[in-house]
Amino acid sequence: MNIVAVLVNNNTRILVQGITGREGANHTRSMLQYGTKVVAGVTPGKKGAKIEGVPVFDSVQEAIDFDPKINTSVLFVPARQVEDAVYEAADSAIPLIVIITENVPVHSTIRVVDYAARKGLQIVGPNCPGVISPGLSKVGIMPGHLFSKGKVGMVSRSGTLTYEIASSLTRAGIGQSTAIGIGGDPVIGLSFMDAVQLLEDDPETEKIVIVGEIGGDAEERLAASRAKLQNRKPMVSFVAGRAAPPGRRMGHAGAIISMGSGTAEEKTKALREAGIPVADLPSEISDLLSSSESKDK
Amino acid sequence: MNIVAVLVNNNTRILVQGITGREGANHTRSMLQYGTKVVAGVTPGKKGAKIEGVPVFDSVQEAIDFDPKINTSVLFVPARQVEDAVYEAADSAIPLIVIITENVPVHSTIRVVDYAARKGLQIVGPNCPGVISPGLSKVGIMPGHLFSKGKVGMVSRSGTLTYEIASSLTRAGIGQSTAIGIGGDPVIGLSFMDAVQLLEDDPETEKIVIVGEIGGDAEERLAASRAKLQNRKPMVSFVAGRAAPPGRRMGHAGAIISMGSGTAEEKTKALREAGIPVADLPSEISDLLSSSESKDK
Amino acid sequence: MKIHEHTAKDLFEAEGIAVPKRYVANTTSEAEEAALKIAGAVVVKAQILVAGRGKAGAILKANGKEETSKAARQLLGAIFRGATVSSVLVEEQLSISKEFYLGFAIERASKKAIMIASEEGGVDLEETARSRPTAILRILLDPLLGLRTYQARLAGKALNIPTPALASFIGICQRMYKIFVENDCELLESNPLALTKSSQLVALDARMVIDDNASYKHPEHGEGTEELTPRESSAKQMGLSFVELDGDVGIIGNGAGLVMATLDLVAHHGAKAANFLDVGGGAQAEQVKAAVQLIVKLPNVKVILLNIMGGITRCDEVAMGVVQAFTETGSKLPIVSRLVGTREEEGQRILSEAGIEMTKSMELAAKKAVSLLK
Amino acid sequence: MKIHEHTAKDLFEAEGIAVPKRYVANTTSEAEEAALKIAGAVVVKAQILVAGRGKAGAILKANGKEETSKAARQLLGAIFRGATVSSVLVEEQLSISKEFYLGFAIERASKKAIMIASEEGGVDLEETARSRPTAILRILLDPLLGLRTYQARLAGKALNIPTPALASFIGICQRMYKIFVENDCELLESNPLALTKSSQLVALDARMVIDDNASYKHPEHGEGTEELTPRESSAKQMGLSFVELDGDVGIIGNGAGLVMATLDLVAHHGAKAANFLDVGGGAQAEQVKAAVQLIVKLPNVKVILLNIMGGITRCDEVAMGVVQAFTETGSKLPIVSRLVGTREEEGQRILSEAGIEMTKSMELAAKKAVSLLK
Repeated sequence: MNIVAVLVNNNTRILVQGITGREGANHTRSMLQYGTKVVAGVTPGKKGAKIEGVPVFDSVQEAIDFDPKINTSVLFVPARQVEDAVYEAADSAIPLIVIITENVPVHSTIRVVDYAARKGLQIVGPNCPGVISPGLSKVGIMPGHLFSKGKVGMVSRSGTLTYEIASSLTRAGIGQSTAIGIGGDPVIGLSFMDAVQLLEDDPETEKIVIVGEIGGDAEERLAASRAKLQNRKPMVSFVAGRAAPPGRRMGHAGAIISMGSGTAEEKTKALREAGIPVADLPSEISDLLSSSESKDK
Repeated sequence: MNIVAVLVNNNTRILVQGITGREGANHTRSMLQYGTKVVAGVTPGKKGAKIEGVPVFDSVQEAIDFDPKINTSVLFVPARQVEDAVYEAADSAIPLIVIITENVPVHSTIRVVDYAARKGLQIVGPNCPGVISPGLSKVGIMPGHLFSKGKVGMVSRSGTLTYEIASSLTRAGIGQSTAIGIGGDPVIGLSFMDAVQLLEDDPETEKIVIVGEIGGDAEERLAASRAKLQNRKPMVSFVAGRAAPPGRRMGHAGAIISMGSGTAEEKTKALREAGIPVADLPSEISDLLSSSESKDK
Repeated sequence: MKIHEHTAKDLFEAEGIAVPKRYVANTTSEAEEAALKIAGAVVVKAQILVAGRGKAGAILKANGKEETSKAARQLLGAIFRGATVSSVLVEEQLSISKEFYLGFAIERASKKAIMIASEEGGVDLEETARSRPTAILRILLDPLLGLRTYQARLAGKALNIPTPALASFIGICQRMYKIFVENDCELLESNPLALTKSSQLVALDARMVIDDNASYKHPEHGEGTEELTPRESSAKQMGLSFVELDGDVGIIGNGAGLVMATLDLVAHHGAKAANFLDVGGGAQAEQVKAAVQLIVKLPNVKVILLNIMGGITRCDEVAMGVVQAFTETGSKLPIVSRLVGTREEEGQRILSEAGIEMTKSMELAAKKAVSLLK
Repeated sequence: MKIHEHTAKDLFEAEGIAVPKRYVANTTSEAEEAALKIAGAVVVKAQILVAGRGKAGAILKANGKEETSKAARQLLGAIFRGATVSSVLVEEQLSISKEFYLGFAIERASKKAIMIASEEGGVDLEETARSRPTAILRILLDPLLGLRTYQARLAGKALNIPTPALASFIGICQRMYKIFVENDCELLESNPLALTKSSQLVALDARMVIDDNASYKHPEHGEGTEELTPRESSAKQMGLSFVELDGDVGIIGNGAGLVMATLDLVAHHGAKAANFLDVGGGAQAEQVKAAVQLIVKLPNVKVILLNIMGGITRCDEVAMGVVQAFTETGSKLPIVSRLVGTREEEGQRILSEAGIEMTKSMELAAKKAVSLLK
């Protein structure tokens, strides 16, 4: 596996599954413009085509035969093809598989996440914006110009909210090491806790911003695990959905307060009790980051 | 995992699944008489019973709670319960699972062998006599008195033929380090090649006897792999079924010459070409062993 | 998508799980007929998609034609927790000796399906979880192998299922798991799963929730619009992620997290949002237009707050959609907008030319929108 | 257990795989009726469980009632490779543009099921394997996930399935795999899987072998005794592993490997065994008695060779069974025995008292038995 600088770096060589679709093609262009090495694409039946100069193949194996150094696949295939596309990428042992597609059936996600885990491969997503290491590589759909190179790592369940916060950090002169969009589904490959651990272990990251939202208890579990840590990087957080009513899905499949749990209040409380400041407004994050130095290591 | 001296040794602590059945109970007695540490048994619904003084539990987990040092399970459960019983043992992470039961559906075997492999556990069998390290431990149904402690390792697809050959070795004053009955089914957990490798790596084993039979190409693959080895322990072999007709199953589910392959002639030829003597008669094995010194390392 | 009790019970029955004798009745006379066919004590249950029907009084006991008729009359057309009863299930009453809980759900933390079982059934599982968490058994299921026999057997033992009913319990677990996976359920539960005086295990209730993302695989279950308001239904068909709320600030944004944060900002400034509306990534003018038209028509809305952080979404497309919607509807509602990202200059120009005010940040936009309420 | 072509095709059809229009005929007149219903060129195929029917002349082409009748008359009652034809399949002839091979099997080395496919169908796969091994595609299948869509798609591409038929090919692969697993098959193949001139993929032949160890799960397929001789059938019912051979030394032993080695020894000494018979582990007197009675009645047998290496098997039980069988049948056949292991003294004493000779080793026993033939 070739994952340094947290998931993606300038050795990242990308395969785009579903490259000939509208989203696949658009984001291939955008990734290339950012400097990301998109080296091949796959759309069954479209072998021989080129998208932005990137050769298209019928199968993952053909793409790997073309460029054996492919180490990441990013998926734009329709939701009902995601399960099979992940199996295909996993059977070619691609170590990092980023699923951008939304509306993937949760039972499909459960199966592919399990399958990848037993092969030692990492899935990010589904329903996520991908991963960006500003200046190095962008694997996904983030608008690169809102990000800037720096020392703050980000983990987020939300796409546009990540862009919002990253752009406010950028305006405040605070650059980012890596921003990881883990996705808004109830079951995802790389978890909140796993993603934070990658940033903790990353020498390029000095502080961490986490962006949570209602639904599930990933934030609470993260808070509980960090409360025990002796040495930890300064962390600040934001939790979306304080005004959301219970029992209604707020856009993301995972953003739902159900059976009375998963509220923003609980998450905020758990994070604060673990010593992690929670911003009331997105714009407060840069201030909280600046003042976070002293509280942690 | 606690597997030294090839699969079983005097630290082997055995759970018997299906202990209250006729075979389970008889062989529990026989194993105990041999000195094997049979510490617990499982038969659902029979909790509280004792078989030869061994406590019976309803589940594998209860047995492990009773003796956390259990490191081997031996299965005597009926064929149609084997699949579930293996899952239960595997989910309790028992590192060695020996399936004595015969007539297990091959699709069940495929699933449990795969399941155990992905958990890093070892299955021996099904349809096998088990494993014996004379003087140390016997896990299975071999008649212990026919074996004697020594330096010859044995791997065999057949039960009674193993006893036959072991007893002739014993009479000739040649003791055995470990005898592994891998089983007579087409799909088995520990393969011929894996078992031989264990004996190659075992400091207690100086020479190796393999007992093959018609069906499949395990002997041919073993021969091909050994032909490449520089240093190898002396090996002699026997192949049963020279007189068997094609297309008929000779007792074992795996002992069938099908589509013209799997004949004793092919196996004998492959073994001899790899420099492995093949005995014409079972009784010749002890002589071949004595004269095998010079040919190999 | 929630599934009605009677549909779930039909699936249970088809799979071989014992359920009480029962009839769906859409009218009082159908309920009377059902009572005559069952000929004994019955339960009349409102077929609505809300939980806690018993507490809400939506489940009544009756005996004979007269009482059943009365119960049906009382329920049909009534509204419980916002849901109108259009049919009832008339079901035989059984003699119960014990009630269990058995369910299957998705567990986020383990990324797997789990089986949940409790010896204390017939009561709210959440309450049991709070008061006696150890009374609830959670069994992790291998995503590929599913529920194994030994797991079901151990659960049955832990629940003190009597030995003669143990094989039946194992079968019910396996069959419910099959229904759970084959129907792409988020949740499938029987509460209570009852042991009758004759030692039979019967699913007295059945609750089923299908993953919306998989509903395309299960057209037999309809489109899941029954729980939605008419506006939510039509928004769903337009591919908009829309939830009606009870405030007066109409919200349009892109991205679930950003829209949630926008709602939070409105609340932060002391007002309430009239809705959640995510136009999604890469929305075209047409879609934005539909979104604005939807919000404009919400009865409570006094001001509209537009918050776009364009990544995939092009600001010019958004702006065109907004302008078209206002032009076509002739709406005079005030609108506060924040529009940044891809093609933001073009977008901002289009909005300015239409006289729509721009703000520099989502926070200022929210503050301004709330201030316009006064 | 081999399954008849017509049964396998019914399973294919039920699963949605296209198969030709066809009728099973047990009589000539049924075959004529079938010809009339199909109304066109037909193929008349003997329903026997042996491979290579085409080469053996057990598949005939016909057109119209007369020719079909003639073909059926020719096949019904005929014997091909030892199998008597009791029914034929009358099947429409299709216009074929290309023939493929598609099959599923168990691969010992990988311990998994595999899909086997070839662009060169309609011919013997073994021959293709020998002459052009690269023309055969082998795809390993995950035991829990099974065949994945992309694997089937790649196979279809490798086989040059025309694009319009690719989706159909993928479906056939998935359906055949489902049949393969659900019926516990050792082998399931369609050879040829044909592409018709109208670009349809049709399974022209279907071969299915079910794992004997799993036949209890599939009672609908019978007991699999059709391939066995009457004696083999009755031995199977007694739990004996028995195969009739054409020599004159009757063999009884315990353990498949030991019995095979006993057969080999007989061959080594220049004679041939009349049978393979494994009484199994832990055989009781009753079972041994049945085994001996079976061997005694084999027409060719001139001498019996008993070889027991008792582990689980008790020598006294074996000896009692042997003596009882001889007593009851009154057989005067010579018997050479070798009996060691658990309770060997008792066993040997029982045999000696009955006047049965003992030898010290299986090799001496085999030599002695062969010498008695002369």
